[in-house]
Amino acid sequence: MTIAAQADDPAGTPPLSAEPRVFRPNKPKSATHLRFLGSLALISIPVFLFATLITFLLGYASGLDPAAGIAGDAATPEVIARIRADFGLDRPVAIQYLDWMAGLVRGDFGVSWFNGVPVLQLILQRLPVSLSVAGAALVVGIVMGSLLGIGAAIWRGSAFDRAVTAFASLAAALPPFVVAIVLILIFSLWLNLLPAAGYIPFSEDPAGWLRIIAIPAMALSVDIIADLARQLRTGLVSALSENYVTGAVVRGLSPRRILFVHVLRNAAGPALSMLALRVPMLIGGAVVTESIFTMPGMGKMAADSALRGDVPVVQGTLVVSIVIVLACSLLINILLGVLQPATQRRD
Amino acid sequence: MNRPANILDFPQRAARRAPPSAPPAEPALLCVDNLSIADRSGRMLVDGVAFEVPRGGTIGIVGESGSGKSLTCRAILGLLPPGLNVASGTIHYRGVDLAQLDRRGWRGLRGIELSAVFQDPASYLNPSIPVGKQLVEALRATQRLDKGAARQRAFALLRRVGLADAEAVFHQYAFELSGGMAQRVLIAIAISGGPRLLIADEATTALDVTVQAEVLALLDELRREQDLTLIFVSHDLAVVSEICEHVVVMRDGAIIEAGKTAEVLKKPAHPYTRSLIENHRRYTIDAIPLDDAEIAEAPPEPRSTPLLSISDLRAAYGDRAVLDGIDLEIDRGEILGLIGETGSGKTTILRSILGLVTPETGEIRFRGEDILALRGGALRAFRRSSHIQYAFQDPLRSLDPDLPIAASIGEALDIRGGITAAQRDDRVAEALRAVGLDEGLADRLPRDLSGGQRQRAVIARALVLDPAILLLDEPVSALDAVNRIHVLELMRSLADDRGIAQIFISHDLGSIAGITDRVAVLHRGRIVEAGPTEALIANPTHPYTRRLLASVLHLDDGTSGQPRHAFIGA
Amino acid sequence: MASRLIRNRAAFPALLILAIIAFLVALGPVLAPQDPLAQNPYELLQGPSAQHWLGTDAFGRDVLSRLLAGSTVSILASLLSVEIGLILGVVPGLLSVFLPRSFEWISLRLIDALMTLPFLVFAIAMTALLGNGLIQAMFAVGILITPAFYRVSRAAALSVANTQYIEAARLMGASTAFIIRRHVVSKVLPAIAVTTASMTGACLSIVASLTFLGIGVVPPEPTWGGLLATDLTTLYERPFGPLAPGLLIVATVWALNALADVLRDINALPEEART
Amino acid sequence: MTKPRLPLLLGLALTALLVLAGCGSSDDAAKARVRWAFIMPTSWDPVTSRTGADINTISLAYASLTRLNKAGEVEPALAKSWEYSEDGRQLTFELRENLKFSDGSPLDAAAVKAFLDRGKTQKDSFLKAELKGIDRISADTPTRVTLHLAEADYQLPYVLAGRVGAIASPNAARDPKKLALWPAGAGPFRMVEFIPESHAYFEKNPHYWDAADIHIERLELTTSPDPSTLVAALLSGSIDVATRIPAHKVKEARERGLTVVIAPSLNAANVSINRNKPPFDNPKVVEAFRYALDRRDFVTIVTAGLGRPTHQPFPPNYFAFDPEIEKRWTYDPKRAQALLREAGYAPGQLSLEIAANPQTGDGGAEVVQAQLARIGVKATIRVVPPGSSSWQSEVYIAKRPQIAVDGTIGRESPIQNLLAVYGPAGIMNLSGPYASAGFLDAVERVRRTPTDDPAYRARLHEAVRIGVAQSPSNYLYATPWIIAARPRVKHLNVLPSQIRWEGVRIE
Repeated sequence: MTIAAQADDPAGTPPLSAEPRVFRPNKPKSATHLRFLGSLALISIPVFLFATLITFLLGYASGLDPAAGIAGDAATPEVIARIRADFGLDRPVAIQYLDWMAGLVRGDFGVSWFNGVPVLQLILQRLPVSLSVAGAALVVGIVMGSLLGIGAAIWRGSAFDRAVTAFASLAAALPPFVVAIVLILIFSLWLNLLPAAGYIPFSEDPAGWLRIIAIPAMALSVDIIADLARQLRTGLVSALSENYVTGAVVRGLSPRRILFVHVLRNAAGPALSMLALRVPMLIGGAVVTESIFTMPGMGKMAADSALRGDVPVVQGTLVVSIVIVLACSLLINILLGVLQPATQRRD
Repeated sequence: MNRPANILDFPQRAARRAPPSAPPAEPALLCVDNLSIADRSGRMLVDGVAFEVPRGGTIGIVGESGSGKSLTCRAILGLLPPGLNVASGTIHYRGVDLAQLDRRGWRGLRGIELSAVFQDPASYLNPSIPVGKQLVEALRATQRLDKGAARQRAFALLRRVGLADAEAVFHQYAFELSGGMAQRVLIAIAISGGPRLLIADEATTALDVTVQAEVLALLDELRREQDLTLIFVSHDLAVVSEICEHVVVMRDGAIIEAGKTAEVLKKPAHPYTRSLIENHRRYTIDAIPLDDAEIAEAPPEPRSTPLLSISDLRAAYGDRAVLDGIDLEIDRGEILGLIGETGSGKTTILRSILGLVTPETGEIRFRGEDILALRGGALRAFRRSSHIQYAFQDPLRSLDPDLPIAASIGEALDIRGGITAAQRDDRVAEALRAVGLDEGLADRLPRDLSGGQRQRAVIARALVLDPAILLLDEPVSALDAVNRIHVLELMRSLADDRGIAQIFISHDLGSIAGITDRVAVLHRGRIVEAGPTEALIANPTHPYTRRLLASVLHLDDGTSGQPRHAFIGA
Repeated sequence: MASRLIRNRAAFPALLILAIIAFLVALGPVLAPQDPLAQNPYELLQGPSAQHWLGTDAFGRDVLSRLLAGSTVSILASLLSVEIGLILGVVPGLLSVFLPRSFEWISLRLIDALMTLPFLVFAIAMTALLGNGLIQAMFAVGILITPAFYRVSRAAALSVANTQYIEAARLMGASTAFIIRRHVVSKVLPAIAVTTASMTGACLSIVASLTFLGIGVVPPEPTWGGLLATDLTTLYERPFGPLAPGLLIVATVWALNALADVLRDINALPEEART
Repeated sequence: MTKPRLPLLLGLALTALLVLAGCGSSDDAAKARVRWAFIMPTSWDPVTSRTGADINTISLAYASLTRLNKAGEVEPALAKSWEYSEDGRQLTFELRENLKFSDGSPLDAAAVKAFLDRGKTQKDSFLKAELKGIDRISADTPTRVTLHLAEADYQLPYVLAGRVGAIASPNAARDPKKLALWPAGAGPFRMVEFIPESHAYFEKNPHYWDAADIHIERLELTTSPDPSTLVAALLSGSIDVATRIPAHKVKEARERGLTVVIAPSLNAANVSINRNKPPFDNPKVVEAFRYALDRRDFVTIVTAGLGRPTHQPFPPNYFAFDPEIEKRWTYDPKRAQALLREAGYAPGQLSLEIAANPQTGDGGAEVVQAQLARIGVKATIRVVPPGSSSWQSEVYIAKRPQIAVDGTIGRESPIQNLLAVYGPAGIMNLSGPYASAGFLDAVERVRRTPTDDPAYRARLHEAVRIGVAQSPSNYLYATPWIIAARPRVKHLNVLPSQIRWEGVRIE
């Protein structure tokens, strides 16, 4: 499934025949980087606040509370009211929100309504599983995606190019669970090469860990490979038609150097920003693979807790994934800044 | 039909072997013989072109856009865009036929033997890598130099092309350089490999007049100093005449005339060449009969309350002052020329009048009423009454590409509303007629019109509500010779017949000199000189005006290729 | 626009598939040979036969009838989400360019926030916490694809907002509403058509995933995603079971994406070649 | 090696790693390890465990006072022996010597007393109903404990073989919340790792009284994989034993070389009906539902022919099963429709919402829905979300649904089971607290009859007959234990009441 944004915000063309840029004294390099990072960090704070507000309101709107579960068979209205008061659910929404946010900052995500375990502990138990699968999927996705993308751009119009484009559009059409199950049939049932369920922590048995996350990582990476290949191909094709490529050819630079030093860096821009959009889907998509492979991941816990109406756990997992997504997009923006310093300076 | 030639031309098919070496090297460094270039459908874009370039010589290729002059150069460099290929003919360079070379054949030629600089220089530098690094990269690609030596060589080259502060420029990115500076960097890169042949394809077209002169001087000097053979391509005869001994005139893919520049200018054989020379001469300075007597007694008209008066206008862009105290006036039926280089602030004056820029101090009065203070509703009402209208420089970008021109022209009427569709169409037809456009063009899309027609449509849009003042921003600089004259005559008739005052800004003194009544010369936000056009051109008082006049190139038929003034460092 | 689409050679396969799907959506339930809900304990998990072209499921129900009956719900559910995304995304996207800076800043940050949410997890959370029905699932997916519509309409509006013909209109005293109506809408529609096509495909795939996880499922209502999910659990008995629903989903999503690509190419063509 | 080759190299390295890892031999053989896919208990504290199925997981960490054998008779466990007083109102247990809990504290008579007292008094205890008959418990000597009963109750030795007798360390019980997350018992295994709703790992407990018969070093309990990948998980070694696999998977499992054990269980599936909610407050509707459901269809569709119809909460192979009840109601849709019309519902007028449990439902709800449609009753299915305690709080505690498809996994004592399904505080009695007086008397009469008394079985059958008649719920079919395991797991120990691990070997 691809929700890649079709068009990024192209910086608006400069206003009516404004005075062209007169030569400005050169600012020290580090100052620009810091200013750029500062502005990025500044933006992610309100984004974090909005995202967590949405998460909180979702929990609040559900109107669920732990009373039924805890009250047991003595579930009389008074008992339920007392339990709601214990959890502070009778306070006005604003105070509940502030209290919840204060908790977030302190790392206290509240307690699961079903088994009383602190939410943060539950999440930390399962975070390594989700991160290892998502991480492996990202690595496989990036490596295979760029290989296919570059190949398709270099041999544009060839059979390889057509094959890559066909694969990309087909992969985008496959729901993730179909991909996962097909991979299981191939690698687990037919070839009997890799296990089809469960999880072995890296610390316990690295080889076993790699074998067990192999299929889920492949299943999750299919979307990334498809999108990255397509994005990189279009980026490279348009970059190859730029004037500075002609300039480089005229200077006698070798084609390989032109491609990897000059063109790839500019073509990688849209591909990288697409990757940033992929991260939330990677963590979200993990729900499917985690439930198919019965891996104790964060995604599956969030989904099951949501179904059980265990609001604090759901909110906790959403907040943690929001933090991960923001960290990733910050990282990718920094990488973009390094690859294309010009964009920073121009803004 | 072979696969589209990919610029990088990665070897995935058997490479074409270079043919056995041609007959012994002839005296000419480059010999193009019966060269034809065809597109996929076989249409000949360049047909049977042949010319020779003697070692150390300079040859200019002149022609309109679409004459095939750039394609010929691209063929010489082996850079034909995908879809075009050399149908027949040979390009011999020191015994090697460049037309048949494969990728491996080109190794050791580009950057070392042949090199080139192009129009729009900044786009030929990688936007994400500092320009200095790209110069070092070019140096190390063509010669065995370690990093340190290459850096020193790079600084030397940058200084040699006139970039005094080489250390600063080294670390800058392409978009941070002005056009002139970027071209100098490209020239430094081009000569870094010590090439024998340098091709300049419209290298100075996008530059300001003064910067253009400096770059031409630089090229000429480097040519003599490094024993370079130069091919200079341009649509501007004056520029070519300035720097090239020989000239070749191309039209519709063929050479219609060739020879020594001086002779061709004196006795053009082909009628097309003759019209080229004629058009160029007509509206440069020579076009105005210099009769001192007549200027002296031009009586100053009596000054009633001026239609529009600007007093002590100051504006800044961030921390940089753009306008530093402007005082101007304009009366009914008068055309005021505003001339100055890019960055001199002339556009900011127009934008202040239109309320698009809020100046720091100063007053702008229209018929005595201060329009600077207008805001929100009042500003919108003033604009709806369309006393002052604006004709944009680039008609293609200022007309909605998806709307027929009738809709754009009638837009002001639709905004004000209150009239029937029939009345609206009449007013649009009348406006079209006023600018000399056939009413049948009304439902055409902008892209289906010629440059001149589009420019007239923009002016028609401004006229539809009978403005008092028309502001024109570089209305003719993008037009070819023929249309340029028509538009200038139209402007003159609007002033004389309908009394529409016009402020006409341009960086091209030629077109201003032709039709304006008074002219003001702007330099770095200050009016250095103003007055009746003829008088000012006849004897400019301010040194900057004098330098501006001098830099307008004359079609000089006397001396051959001598640079008019010594090369001035930036 | 439409004429160009039909004549365009590349769009033909996509349009053919979409025509078939539209036919199924309209007449699917009527065409079903048998009652999709009728169970027959004596014909469990049968392979394709004369009577049951696509065989029977674990309850002995005719799979072909369930597939046809499920067409309407499956596609309309995705269209509902796209509609929600369209309404919530396009208008704010446009306004973010023309309204004062504060609206732009807030709407951008809100959209960024929506984009940081882990996709499926949030859809599940929203569906489950607000009453685990198909409508809730559609609403959740709709909200999650709003950013895609917002970014596209904002990008289209931005590319127009700074042009000279907009400034010319302003100089003639045009109001923002006039400018949007006359110049912006015509430019934004093609871009939105592209996003609508690809988003419908994406929603169909997401709904299938949600149904697989048992979310937003209202048994025994057959949907393509639901059929695919249950067929996958009886893969051994009916190895070709998931082929039919899987093929339908993949073909529809592929066709929609291909349509989106063609629409995008038509848009991106330089003006001259657009005829 | 120039830079551009980097992505190529990275790709190759990754695939090489995968292949290398692929053929790494798993170290199962070295340690006798078994991975068991089942469900997580609602609580690791026997006192707060809320569902019958928990006995299977609770008895990993805890040992009970007594134990049932394959025939369902009581055997000694923690208690070496036990005896009733003459009037049957005192039951004395003789414990084995120096038994220890996993947290080191001794398991002696005082510990047993503390556990049973806690079961009677703790606020959220679920053992109150079973322990109500015991007035007080006395720890006479370190190894002898006596239960003083209000009236004679010969069912107790059976009851104390289940969760009621799974003694938990009083020392650990000081913090019940922590105990609910980390067991402290004297069972065959000790827990070493637990992630809620995911997995629990155990190591063999050397101090278990029957440790000699435990041949498994490490037991890893996980939630069961998605049905679509269950067999694949078994074949690929991710799990060794899968309990309650879907019936229609048996053919596939056998053909793929897995051992499939089909053993008698105490399981019986039913349609629980709530007479406190319309339309079931009308007896005519209740009676109509007696004839509305064709049990044969359930056997073929849901249990793929492995199960057998039953009208009572016991499977046919169990001694408490009374054949007379089967003859009372036969499938008669016309009569059902007539009764409905008498109750005032013309066809299509009555609509219901069926609560279905995704984990154990196996599609039963959809069969009920289809069959009700045949008699003009429109039914929608609401799937209650999965998870170990959402079904309990909504159906067992809140008793919210009108009608629910459920099933009892059985109890150690038939009376305990009857009370669980028909008793006033029975968790599966959707019409709770309703229970007819006649039924309660019959139950007490059985309780007071020694199990070896010839009249015991007749009185038991009579109690079952009354129970079935007075409850609106209808029992439909009994499914045996269906367990799939990898061939290397030998001698699976599957009792009707629960799964145990004594005697199980790994090759």
